[in-house]
Amino acid sequence: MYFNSLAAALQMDGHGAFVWSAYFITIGVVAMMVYAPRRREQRFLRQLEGQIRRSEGGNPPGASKEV
Amino acid sequence: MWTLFHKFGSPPWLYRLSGSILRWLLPITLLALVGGAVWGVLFTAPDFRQGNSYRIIYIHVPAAVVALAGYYVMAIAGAVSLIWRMKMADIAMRACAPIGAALTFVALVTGSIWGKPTWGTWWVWDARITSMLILLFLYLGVVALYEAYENKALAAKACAILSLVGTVNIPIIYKSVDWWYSLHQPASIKFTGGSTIDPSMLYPLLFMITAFYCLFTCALLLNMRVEILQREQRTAWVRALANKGAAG
Amino acid sequence: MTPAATVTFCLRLLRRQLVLGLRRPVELGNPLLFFAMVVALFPLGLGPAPDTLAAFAPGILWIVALLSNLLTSDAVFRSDLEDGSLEQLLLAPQPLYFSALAYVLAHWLLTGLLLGLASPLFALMLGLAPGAIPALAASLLLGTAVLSLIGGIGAALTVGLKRGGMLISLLILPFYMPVLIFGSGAVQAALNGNPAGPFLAILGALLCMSIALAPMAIAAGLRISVDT
Amino acid sequence: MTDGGAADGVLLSASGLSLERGGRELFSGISLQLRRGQLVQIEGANGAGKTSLLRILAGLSRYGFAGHVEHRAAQLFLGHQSAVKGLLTPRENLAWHVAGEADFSAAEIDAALAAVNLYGYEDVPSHALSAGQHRRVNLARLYLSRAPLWLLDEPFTAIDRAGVGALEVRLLQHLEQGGGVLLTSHQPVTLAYPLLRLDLATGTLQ
Repeated sequence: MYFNSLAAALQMDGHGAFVWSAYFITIGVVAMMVYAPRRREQRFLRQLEGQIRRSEGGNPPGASKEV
Repeated sequence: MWTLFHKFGSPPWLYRLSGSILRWLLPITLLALVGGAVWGVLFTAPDFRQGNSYRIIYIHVPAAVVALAGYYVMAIAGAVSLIWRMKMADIAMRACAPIGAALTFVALVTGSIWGKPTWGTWWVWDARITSMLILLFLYLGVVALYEAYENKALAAKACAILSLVGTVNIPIIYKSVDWWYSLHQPASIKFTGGSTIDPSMLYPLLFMITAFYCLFTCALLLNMRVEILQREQRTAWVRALANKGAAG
Repeated sequence: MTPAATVTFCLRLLRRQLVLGLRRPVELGNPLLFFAMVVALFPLGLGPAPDTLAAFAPGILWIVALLSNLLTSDAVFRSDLEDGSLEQLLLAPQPLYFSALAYVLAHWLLTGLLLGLASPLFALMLGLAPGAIPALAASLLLGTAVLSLIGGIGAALTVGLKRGGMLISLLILPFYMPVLIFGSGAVQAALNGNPAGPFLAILGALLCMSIALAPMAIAAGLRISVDT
Repeated sequence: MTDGGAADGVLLSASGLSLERGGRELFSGISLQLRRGQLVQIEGANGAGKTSLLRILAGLSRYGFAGHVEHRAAQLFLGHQSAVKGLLTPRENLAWHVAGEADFSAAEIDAALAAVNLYGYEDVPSHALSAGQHRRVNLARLYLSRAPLWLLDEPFTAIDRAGVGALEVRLLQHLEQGGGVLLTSHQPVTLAYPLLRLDLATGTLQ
C-alpha cells in the first residue's frame, strides 16, 4: 500500500476527486455494459414466454406465427 | 477447421457456448478489473511529474486501447459477414458498436478528468483525445446507420462496409491528427511518453489492458446472446428456452 | 452484338451525368453560392478585422469547401435510385467499380473543380495573402476529389434510406478530417512561406488510395441500397 | 440471337429459392429453368412476392434469400420504374442508357421509338412526356436489346390497348427467335403462344 491512511488515499494530494470520480464513472459504465444486455435477455425471454402462453391452444409449439 | 466455422454459424451452439464461457469469464473479468484498479490506485508510486492524477492511466489507456481494437474486431466481423454471409458475424458486428462506443466514452471522460489537474482545463485538443473523439464519431456513425435501415440484414451489410472503410481510414486519421498536433503543439504541454514508463507502473497497466480485453469479450458475448434470441425467436429451441425460463 | 466496352460505357456515363448537370445550371451554381454565403458569415461572426480573417482564412475556406461538398454528395445517386436508373446500372455487365468512378468523376467536375477554380475569389474576400492562393486552389482541386470519392461512399450507403440527408454527414465527416488537416495545412504552409508541395503530395497520395478503394465501397453500398 | 446461352438452351436457372420478409415466408422451394423459346408468367396474389422473385432472379436482390441463381445469357430487366431521365430526350435516354448495352446508331434508336409510337417525340425533353410515354421509352429498349433473356415486371401496366398489342407482337417475335421471357402481370396474358405459369404459393411450373 502506497498510502498511509484511508484519508490520504481519498485525498491523493488534492488529486483524489479527479482520480476517484474517473474510477466511479468507469464503474458505472462497466456495470451498464454487463447489466444492460443481461436484463434485456431476461426481459425478452419473459415476453416470449408470455407470448407463447397467450397463443397456446391456437398454435402447436414451434409453429411460426405473426408477431 | 470448416466444421468449427460451421458451428460458429449455428445460433443454438453459439448461445450455449457463450453461456458456458461467460459463467467463468465474467466473474474473473470483474475480479480482475477490481484487483487491477486497486493495484493501480493504491499500490503504485505516484508519477514524479503528475503526482497522483496519473493513476487515471489505469483506466484511460486500457479503455482507449480496447476501444480501438474493438473497431477492428467489428470490421473483421463485418468482412466475414460480407464474404461468407454468416449471420453470427452480423450479430457480432452489431454488438461491437455500442460496446466500443461505451469504451471510447470512458476513455474520453477519463482523459478529460485527467486533463484538469494536468493541464488546468477539462478539454485540450491533444492528439490522443482528438483521435478518441473521432473514434467515438465513427462508432456512433455505425450505430446510426444500423438504426436507419429497416431491414436489419441489409443494415448489417451496410455497417460492415462502413466499418471496413473506417479500418482503412483510422490509421490515416490517427497519423494526420498526430501530425496536426505536432504542428500546432504549444511547447508547455507534454504528455508522458508510454515508452519511458516505469515497470512498477507498467505491470498494473498491462494487467488492466488484459482485463479490459476480457471485459470487451464478455460484453460482446452478452450482447450477442440477446441478439441471437431475438433473431431466432420463432425457432423451437428459443421457445423451449423461454418456457424453461418461466418454469424455473 | 456484345455489350459496350468498359471504357466506352464509362465515357457514356460521364457524358450523361455531365449533360444532366449542365441542363440545370442553377443547381450547378448552388454549391458556389453556398460557399459564398458561408464565407460571408465569417466576417459577421468573427468581426471584420482583416488580420483575424486572414489568419483564419485557410481553415475557413477549407471547412466551407468541405461542407459544400458534403451537401452535394447526398444527391449523387438519389435521382437515379428514384427513377430506376440505378438498378439498371447495377445490372450492366460492365464492372460497377468503373461505373461508380465515372459517377464520382462527374460529381467532382461539377462541384470540386468549379469550387477550386472559383476559390481565389473567395480567398481575396477573406484577405488571404495572394502568395497562398495557388496552394489553396491546388489543394482544393486535389482534396475535393478525395472528398467526392468519400462522399460517394456515404451516398451509396444512405441512398436507399428515406431520411439519409443528416445521416450521410454523420457517416463521412470523420473520414473528411485528414483531408481537411492536410488541405488547410498546405495553405498554412504557403502563408508561412514554406513549400506546400509535401502537403499536396500527401493529398495526392490520399487521392490515389481513394481512387483505388472508394469505388469498391461505393459499388458494395449501391448493391445494398438497391436490394430492398 | 447469337450471343449467350448454353448448348442445352437454358438461359436462366434457379434452385431452392425462398424468401422471408418481416418474419413471414413469402415463398419457398422455387426452382426454375428458363429455356430458349419459353414464356413464363409468375403468378401470385398481391404481396405474394412476384416482384421480389423477379428481382432475385435478375440479381438485384443479393441478401436475405436462400437458394441459388445462375445466369447463362445476357439479360434485359425492365422494372416498375422507367429509368427515364426527365432532363434528357428519349433519344438521349436510350443512347446513354446506364444498362451498358452496345452503342446503338441514331437510326436504330429512332426506329425503336417509332415502334413504341413515339415517332416525332425523339427530341422532346422527357419531362414534357406523360408517365405512359415514359414507360414506352423504356419499352423501346425491347426493340434495341440483343439480350436473349428478358425479365419484365408488369410490362402491360400504364400503356394503352394499341401499345399492349404492339408489345405482344414484339414478345412473340422475340420468343420465335429463340429468346426467353419471364414476366409478372396482373392482367391475364393473351398471347398466342404456350404460356408456362409459375405459381408462387405452390412453387410449381405448369
